[in-house]
Amino acid sequence: MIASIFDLTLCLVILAAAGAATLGRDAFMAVVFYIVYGILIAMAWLRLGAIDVALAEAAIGAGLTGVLLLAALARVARKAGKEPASAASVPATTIATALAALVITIGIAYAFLTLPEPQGLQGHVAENLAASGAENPVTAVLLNFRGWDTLLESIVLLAALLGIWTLAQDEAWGGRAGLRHVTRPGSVLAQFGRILPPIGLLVGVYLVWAGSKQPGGAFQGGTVLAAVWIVTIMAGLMQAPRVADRALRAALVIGPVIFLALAVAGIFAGAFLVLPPAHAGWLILAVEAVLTLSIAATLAMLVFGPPEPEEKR
Amino acid sequence: MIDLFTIVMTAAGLIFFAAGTLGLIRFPDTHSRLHALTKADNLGLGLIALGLAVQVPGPADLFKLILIWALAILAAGATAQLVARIAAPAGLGDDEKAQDGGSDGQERRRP
Amino acid sequence: MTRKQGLIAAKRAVFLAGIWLVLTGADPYGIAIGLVAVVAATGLSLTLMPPRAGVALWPLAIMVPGFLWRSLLGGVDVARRVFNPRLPLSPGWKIMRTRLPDGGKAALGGEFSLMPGTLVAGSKGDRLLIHVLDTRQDITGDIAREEACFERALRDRETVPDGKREAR
Amino acid sequence: MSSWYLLVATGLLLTIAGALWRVWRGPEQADRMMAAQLVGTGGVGVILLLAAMSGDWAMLDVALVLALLAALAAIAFVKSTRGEGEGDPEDDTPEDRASEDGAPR
Repeated sequence: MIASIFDLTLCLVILAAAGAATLGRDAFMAVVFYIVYGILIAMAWLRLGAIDVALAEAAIGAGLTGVLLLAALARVARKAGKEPASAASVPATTIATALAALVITIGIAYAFLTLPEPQGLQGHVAENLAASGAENPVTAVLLNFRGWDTLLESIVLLAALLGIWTLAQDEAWGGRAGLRHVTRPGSVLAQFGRILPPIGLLVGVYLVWAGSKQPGGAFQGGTVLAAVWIVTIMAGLMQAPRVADRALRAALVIGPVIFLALAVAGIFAGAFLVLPPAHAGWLILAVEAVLTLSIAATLAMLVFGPPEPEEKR
Repeated sequence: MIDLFTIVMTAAGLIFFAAGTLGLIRFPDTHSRLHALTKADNLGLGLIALGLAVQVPGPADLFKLILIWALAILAAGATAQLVARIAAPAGLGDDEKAQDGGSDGQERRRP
Repeated sequence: MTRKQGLIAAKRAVFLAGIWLVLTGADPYGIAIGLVAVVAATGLSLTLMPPRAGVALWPLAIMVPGFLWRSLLGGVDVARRVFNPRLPLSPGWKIMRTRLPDGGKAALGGEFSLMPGTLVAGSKGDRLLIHVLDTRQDITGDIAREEACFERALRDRETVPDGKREAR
Repeated sequence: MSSWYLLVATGLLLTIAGALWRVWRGPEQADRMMAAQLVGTGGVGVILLLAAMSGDWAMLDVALVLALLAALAAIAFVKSTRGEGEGDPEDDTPEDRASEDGAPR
């Protein structure tokens, strides 16, 4: 009874935040609602028993995406010289959008209602967990049973970064990513940036370590590490790397490259992306480690944005 | 007995959260609202954590609760100052004379 | 690295190792990776905050009960005002000088933002900008007392050379 | 006990709903942002209660991440209000600025 009341309240608050984020006229307000939405969705995942997803949502949705959107908003305002005007609503566009949304909703509803009762894969995963090299079923699925998804996801992140880098002006190419942050050395911001990152680093490594037997993993840990790096740069204590920096580029690609190499090596053991069960344990750990590095670097670079021309810094 | 402690503490925590939200809605200006939020909410979180501290299975989770609260306090102490600053009137505190400060009103040297 | 700096680094490493043990529940399988993580975190800490000044721990530790008590009072004070239908507020600003160094100023500001009736909006030079819920409240004594506590904790910073600005 | 935990968590959700009103209303950007801070703190509280209710204390890690990153959005926000998004809110005079190439790498 009380559980239903809680779930119902949570759903209503989520709907309110989502509605406000999409209907609000003010772009800043929409971003704030989106951050709030991420926090609420993390609670919803917990209610569904998906702690791994809740961790990812708390780190990415409530933490990193907010920074990304606020930075994007400031960038748009800087380029346009003012708060971005909300697009003038043309009746035809509005009607077309609404119609398209309606069609998609009906399609999803139809698909949902006509689906056969799902059997679920938990049984299969549990049966084969011993052979996967991981104790956390989610990690087993992500890095062994469905390694494809994870491999492609890490490549998608890289592709997104390349997309952002193409926005750089020619004369800025190769320079430091994003704006140069400065702070007064003794300010609250600088002090905060000195104290939090060491603790955040430990939490990030802990989440990766925990991923092999309990909720956690490369994505969650990598996101926390990215956030730590972003804090030190926003606090003016470090500079963002140059996009032409070799060490940076190595960090960006090492995860996908090692993962791919392992997948190809699997051909000799049987098939593409098949981990030999005898070595799956430490191989997964190694892939997790390099993936964490690449994910952290890529996410942080996504937030910093394309390199800016010198005179702007 | 342990459960009673938990119930009392979490209820008190909820009351302070409610006070924080009510302050956020009722208080007339940005800075007063920031007062309500910073103090009431972190106290509320602390009381809830205290109430649950007697329910955890082992010392590791107890320390983790403390760590969570400490991080929340650290974040609150920093963000309250930062948000208060950007909302503060420009030029506040620019004149050299401190208005109310110092036990003796004299210029103090930094050690 | 002088002996003193080594001591500061060691203190931080112990602190961070403690956090690692809390996170992992002192799991023996986490010790190896924990060593690497703690060394990395200590290195990061030393880069971000060079070991120029030590912080005495016991004066900070004895501040904790007082801090908890007054942050309770701070919450009660807000609740009292909020639940009062007449909303008793007369907000305003007070500017206070402090002789604390930068780190102490930020910590004092954070602490006072959780204390009854005060909210610090950072500092300008040696002046703390304090927003008060009630301008009749006298905060001079509170500030002086907490300032003295922080000074005791930071006292041994004079023993290490300290530039006017952070040397970068 | 689990009913009690959910009851308190539901209460926290209602205080979060109140904060949503302030996000919508503003009027200052600072008002919206600090209301989001309230949702973050309240969210940590709800997660602690959910962990106690389900007995699955691994959920504490979610609260830990949320508390750790709570300040991130607020920092990005205060930075975006000064200068071109790179400055310090306490940085009022040019001579306060860090000189030359800034920080060590």
